[in-house]
Amino acid sequence: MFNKMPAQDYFHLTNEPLDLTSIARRVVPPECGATVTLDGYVRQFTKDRETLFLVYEAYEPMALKEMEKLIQKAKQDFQISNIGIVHRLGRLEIGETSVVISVAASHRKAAFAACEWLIRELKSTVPIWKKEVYVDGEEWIEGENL
Amino acid sequence: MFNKMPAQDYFHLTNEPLDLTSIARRVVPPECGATVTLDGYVRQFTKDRETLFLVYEAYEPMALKEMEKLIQKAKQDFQISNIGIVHRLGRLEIGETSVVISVAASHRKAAFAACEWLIRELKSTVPIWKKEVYVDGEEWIEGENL
Amino acid sequence: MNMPIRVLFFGSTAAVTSKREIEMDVDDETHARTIFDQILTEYPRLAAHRLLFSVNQQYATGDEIIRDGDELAIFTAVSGG
Amino acid sequence: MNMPIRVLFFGSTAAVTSKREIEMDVDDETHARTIFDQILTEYPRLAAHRLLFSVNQQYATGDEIIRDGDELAIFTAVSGG
Repeated sequence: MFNKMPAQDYFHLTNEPLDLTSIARRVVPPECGATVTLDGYVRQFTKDRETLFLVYEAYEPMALKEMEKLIQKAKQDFQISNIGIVHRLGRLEIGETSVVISVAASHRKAAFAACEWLIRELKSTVPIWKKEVYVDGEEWIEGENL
Repeated sequence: MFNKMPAQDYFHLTNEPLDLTSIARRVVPPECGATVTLDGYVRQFTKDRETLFLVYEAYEPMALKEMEKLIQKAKQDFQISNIGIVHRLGRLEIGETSVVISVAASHRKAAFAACEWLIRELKSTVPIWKKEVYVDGEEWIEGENL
Repeated sequence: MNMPIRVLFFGSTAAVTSKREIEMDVDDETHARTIFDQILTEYPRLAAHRLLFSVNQQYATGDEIIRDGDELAIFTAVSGG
Repeated sequence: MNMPIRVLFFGSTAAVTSKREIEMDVDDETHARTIFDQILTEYPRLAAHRLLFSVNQQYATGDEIIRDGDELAIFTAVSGG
């Protein structure tokens, strides 16, 4: 069922666990038929090296501004209704969700294209960094992981 | 966090409400980094005509066979790890989720492409039908809605 | 030699025929096409719809040879999703 | 005329400088580039990284004229998602 709140764009940084369903549902206006959601999470293995946990850090006010720009640009370039972007910060365990991007649209083709564009742009422009903590050390990752 | 159960493909028909999060999470193996989820739901308006509710009916055993074929074909054609497809049947209220397709992959590009292919194929090959119930009548929809 | 088969209807085709399922006796080694044609003759309003056919839960071409106990179905273009 | 500005570090650049933030007094009407160069001189290990720069929470080209109270930042290529 729809939320009582009107569907709208939103973007958010949080230290709390992310819930896919509630994020995907906040963007749905009554005229839409489909939402495409990208859900990124902590891998256990990166090139055979085992990750114990991750730490995400953001330049928070700038990250929010960049997220807002992405939403504006996506709504200009794709025929979509609403976008939700939430990125988690702080320590994340293996398998936990780090980012959720939901795009609601009347036509699912536009939702797929916009969601794919949004995650690619987020990974290259939004000032958030990931530190991988391994059994034998840790490193801040610089640049997008492929 | 990952479920205790090993991640795997699955496909399912149910009269119960669908939960995006639990469906998206069942397909995630430890080597993956992203899941793309398509979430279809009941529109309130179709071409200005107001829908009161929907009824979905399936030729259940054949629908499950067709869903299984789609999963096999997608795993052959796209570099993805696991797929989950769940379709709801029976009466659905406005805004309720009718179908969820989740695709987990190491590379998100393949997950987007496979998810988009799966929903298109599901809408043209899996024997499930939708009845729209309006204030002033009802009709079985024949063929894919665009 | 006659043998019993079942033909199922769903959605629109169930509404048009007012039936969910019928049993028929057909000759052994009949083509699916013959049986489907016979049903279309019996329920001419079906012809107004975009129909699909299946035999034993697989999409059918009509060339299938029908055997004892086979499950056929006639339904309209699907609209799930 | 001197004026105070802040420069922030995150992730790798905070690790390299062992600082999250520094305050500097700079001449009025200084270009952002001059300030960033000065910090790179002070922390030469930063140069080993793929650096990005911002002024007032916008990506910077270096041509920006820095004014009293501006917030600059130096960080590495982002890795969110």
